[in-house]
Amino acid sequence: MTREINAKELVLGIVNVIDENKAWLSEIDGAVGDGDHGINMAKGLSMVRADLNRQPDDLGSLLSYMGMTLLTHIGGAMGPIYGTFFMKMGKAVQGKKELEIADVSNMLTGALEGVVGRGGAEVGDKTLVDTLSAAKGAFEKAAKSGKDLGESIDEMMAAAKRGMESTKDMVAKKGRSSRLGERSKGTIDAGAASCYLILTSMGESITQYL
Amino acid sequence: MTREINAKELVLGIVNVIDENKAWLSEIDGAVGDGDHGINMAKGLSMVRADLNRQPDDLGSLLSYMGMTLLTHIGGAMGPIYGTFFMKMGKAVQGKKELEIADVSNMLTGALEGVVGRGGAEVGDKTLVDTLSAAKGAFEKAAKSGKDLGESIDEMMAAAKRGMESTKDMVAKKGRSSRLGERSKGTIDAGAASCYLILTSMGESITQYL
Amino acid sequence: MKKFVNDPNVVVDEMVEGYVMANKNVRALQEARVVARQDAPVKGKVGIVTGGGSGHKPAFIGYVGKGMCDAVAVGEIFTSPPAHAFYHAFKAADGGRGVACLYGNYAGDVMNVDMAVDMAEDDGIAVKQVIANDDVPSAPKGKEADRRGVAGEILMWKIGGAKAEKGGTLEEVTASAQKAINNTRSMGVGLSPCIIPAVGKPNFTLGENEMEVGIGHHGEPGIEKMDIRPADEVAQMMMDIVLPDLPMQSGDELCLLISGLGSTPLMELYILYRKVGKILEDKNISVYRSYVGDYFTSLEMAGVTVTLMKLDAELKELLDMPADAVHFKQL
Amino acid sequence: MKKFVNDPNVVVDEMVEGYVMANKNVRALQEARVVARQDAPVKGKVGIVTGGGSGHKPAFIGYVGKGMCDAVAVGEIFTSPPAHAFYHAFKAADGGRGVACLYGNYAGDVMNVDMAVDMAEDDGIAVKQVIANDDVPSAPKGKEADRRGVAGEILMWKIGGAKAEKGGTLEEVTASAQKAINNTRSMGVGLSPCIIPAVGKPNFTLGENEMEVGIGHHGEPGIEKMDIRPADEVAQMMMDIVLPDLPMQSGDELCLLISGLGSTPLMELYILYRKVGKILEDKNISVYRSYVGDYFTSLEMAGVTVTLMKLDAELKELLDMPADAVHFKQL
Ligand SMILES: Nc1ncnc2c1ncn2[C@@H]1O[C@H](COP(=O)(O)OP(=O)(O)O)[C@@H](O)[C@H]1O
Ligand SMILES: Nc1ncnc2c1ncn2[C@@H]1O[C@H](COP(=O)(O)OP(=O)(O)O)[C@@H](O)[C@H]1O
Ligand SMILES: [Mg+2]
Ligand SMILES: [Mg+2]
Ligand SMILES: [Mg+2]
Ligand SMILES: [Mg+2]
Repeated sequence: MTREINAKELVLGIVNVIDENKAWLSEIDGAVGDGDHGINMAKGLSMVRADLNRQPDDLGSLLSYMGMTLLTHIGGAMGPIYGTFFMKMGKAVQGKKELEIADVSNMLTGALEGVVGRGGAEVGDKTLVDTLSAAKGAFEKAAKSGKDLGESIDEMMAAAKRGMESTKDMVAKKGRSSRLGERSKGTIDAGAASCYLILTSMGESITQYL
Repeated sequence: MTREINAKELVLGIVNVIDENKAWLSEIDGAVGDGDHGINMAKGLSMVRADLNRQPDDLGSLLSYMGMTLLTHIGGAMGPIYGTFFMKMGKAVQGKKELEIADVSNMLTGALEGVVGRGGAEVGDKTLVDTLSAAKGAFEKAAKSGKDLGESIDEMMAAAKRGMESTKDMVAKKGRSSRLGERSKGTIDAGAASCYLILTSMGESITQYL
Repeated sequence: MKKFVNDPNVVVDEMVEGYVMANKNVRALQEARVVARQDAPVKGKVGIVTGGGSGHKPAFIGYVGKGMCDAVAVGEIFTSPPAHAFYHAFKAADGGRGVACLYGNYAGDVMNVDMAVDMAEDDGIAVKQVIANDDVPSAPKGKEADRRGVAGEILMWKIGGAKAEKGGTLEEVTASAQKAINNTRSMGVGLSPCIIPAVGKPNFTLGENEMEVGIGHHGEPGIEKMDIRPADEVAQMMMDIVLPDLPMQSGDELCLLISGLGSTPLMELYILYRKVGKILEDKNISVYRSYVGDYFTSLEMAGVTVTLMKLDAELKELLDMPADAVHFKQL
Repeated sequence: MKKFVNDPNVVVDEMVEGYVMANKNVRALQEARVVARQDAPVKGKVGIVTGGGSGHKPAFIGYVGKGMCDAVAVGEIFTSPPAHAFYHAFKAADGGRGVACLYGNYAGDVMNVDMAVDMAEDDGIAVKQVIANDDVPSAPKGKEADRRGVAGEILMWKIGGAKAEKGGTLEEVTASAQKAINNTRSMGVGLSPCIIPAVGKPNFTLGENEMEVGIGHHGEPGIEKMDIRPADEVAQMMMDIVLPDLPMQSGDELCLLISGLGSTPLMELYILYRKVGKILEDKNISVYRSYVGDYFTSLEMAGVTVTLMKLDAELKELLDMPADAVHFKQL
């Protein structure tokens, strides 16, 4: 179990890591898509940042607010998908100030189920589901094998990275790049990359409060 | 006075010299205008060539027919201007088989008056009037000073060349290039060039029958 | 990038602002980026809503008006509008008889519309969807449901909008719109890319003499890249792909829509029309009505889409009804 | 050069062929390259004729139709039609009450129209001319008669066409058209050149970041080349030149026409509209009616023209009348 988490810092961590990497995210999206993933995400999250002071302090509400903001403002596929991602995470930790293994597991499970339910992507389709599913699986496996929260989060982050990298050789089945067929191979999927950045930032934030 | 002129050969000479020089004419038009003077002239004259067999043999009718064809088919400023040019020349030699000094003088005068009446250009405006006016002036001066038809035509051709060249340093006052103001300096005017080619070809044709 | 823009990040907002200033018959909503008929919701009429990414002038906002769409959700360039915008478009369009949401088959649009429909239904607004999938090269026969929507969407709005104007119920309006799109096939050929203002550089590349056959409305790659050919051959190639897909037969009547993708001069569209018309004549298929112009574009992309809609008596009647959208008028 | 063409030398013929195939309300004459209303000459109505070089889609042939032009003489790309074509256009348009020839101030057009008028008068057809000279940057104040005609021609046709439709005499029609053009001022800014198919290369060059201020409809150079600026500054600069020339005053009403030159997306036109509208609002000048789109272009040139027509009661009434040309419809 963590100490009480500073939820606004956790959210700002996500906003910042996407902002710092927006050029890269757009660049890899540009290789097979329309080159706006970094712009889209950064734009939506900058609205989160702008309004953060007026929001409540608790993690559940903040994550839901983040989801709603993305859903309301960024459009595209990312609005519904990351909107659902954060709303489901928020729902999983409603009212929580400290996190236990079960909470983090519920967050990842909720996000994954939400994203799959919304967009219909499966593992192997070259989307952020590849990152998220790997992360969730590794976290649960570590926890089940008796590792503590910190260790399980480390495993989760490592798996998120592998999940992201696995998309490099995949043929896209969802989203714009799926129109490319075989030509979509050779670049990491942009959504898988942003998901890796987000999960890593969250993981690092949480372990700070262990 | 010439022998009887083969009018179709004279006309074909004009058609050919323009066709051979159409790239150059378009190129100099392109420097200050829209780069189509060679195309326009060659297109109109190719119609003259195509229909030439069905035309009467005499010079007056053929020149009028040439003018009518340009007027009917090439449009732009050149249709009315060269249309008038050839129609007036034709009118000046109606019914003539052999040419005397007065006939050539009438042709040049008719053409010049017609073109000036139609387009309002004056000497110095950087148009074909600079070529035509110089040619007409030189011809008349030579004839008045007692030179024979051949000599007068030679003077006319030399003056046509000087008239054409004089346009190089002029600022255009008529036609598209007049929009350029000072920027129109530095290139020979395309219409002045085609007029030089036409007058030279006609002059050479006529002197063949001396 | 040479464009008439101020801040590349707000081009869509500024466009909408200019659009509603220029056209007194339409208004922008406060709640979300939506353009609606000034008189929407029209009481007792089924509302017609569409929406999509921007950059497709005059689609989508140009089709707001009597006989066409009541409200349009406006996305960023080439990006689906958020669910929020579709939701407010539904609210603006609902005159009490429900809303037909007629839009194109893009993952983002589908997800956002789905979410918006849920929100609207919570408010008691009935919404039915028809999803255009007229772009033949985007998926093979048998996988029609995967195909994108392109210029055929305009004909779907025309038919659905006319049916609503005639007093059709929500079921009737969506049935007519669905029939329209079922009877419609399109394909595009691209000659040059376009520049998204916020990106500032071309969104794909083509060789000096190359064309992209089957290109999508955002520059999505098509069936193949090949050397540019004379217009008649391009027309023939497009018809060889589009005609058998429907299929069309001798004696059929159709609506033919040839749209430029942005920078292709109207002259070239008519040169293509000439050949398409001859191909149809040879097959004894008659063009009942045609539209030629920049109806659905991709910023300044050079290229064309050809769209055929096979007609029956109902579609002809609806097609012939007047329309008074800003960029689609028919007397 | 990537274009949908067959033989670059016959693009205009093929365009006209496609155009009359696509649009059943118009026909091409046999005698000369002229497009006319199917029902021309309209008995008892003054005929409206225009004409000019091709490449200005939808001008000129797109404006043939009820309430606009009866017949149009069609020239080669950027080249005046021959006198012969104007003459046959006059014959096709004359319904017994004479013909108003409303066209733009280009030397070739003026000469060809003059000759055609002589020919028509020999046939007993009365023709009166009105020559549009709305392009402010093409000649200084005081030399208005030297100015070119640009997009303002459309408003002249609209007004003249409506007056003819209302039953005006030849004198009345040309007086209204003349008033329209006297009250109209335009100017253009170009961002990129265009390619005449038969030439195959751009017709002028501009630096990477340059725009041509005051550009003509064939790429004629304007007042100066300068670095591209934000849309709002471009709009301000254009208004600073156009507004004082008329001049317009507080309380005036006007018609505002913003036309793209070919490849400029509609989005950018509305971004410009936004600023132009604000400038006018600030001066308490109201926009009675506006048109935004590709109304008068130069093949695929990127750029814009802004046109203002100061209105009075008569012009408003005529402007509001319906029109049913192929590319200009108003309900
Ligand atoms: N159906 C889907 N399910 C999950 N993720 C998806 C789906 N479709 C697309 N994505 C993700 O969206 C990313 C692209 O996002 P972005 O570029 O912001 O949107 P767009 O494709 O609309 O431009 C892809 O890299 C992919 O990871
Ligand atoms: N008013 C005029 N009088 C005499 N010649 C003229 C006049 N206007 C233009 N010209 C001639 O026309 C030539 C250009 O012809 P061309 O390129 O065929 O026509 P356009 O300018 O319509 O493209 C100029 O070089 C000039 O000599
Ligand atoms: Mg993207
Ligand atoms: Mg020229
Ligand atoms: Mg996108
Ligand atoms: Mg020319």
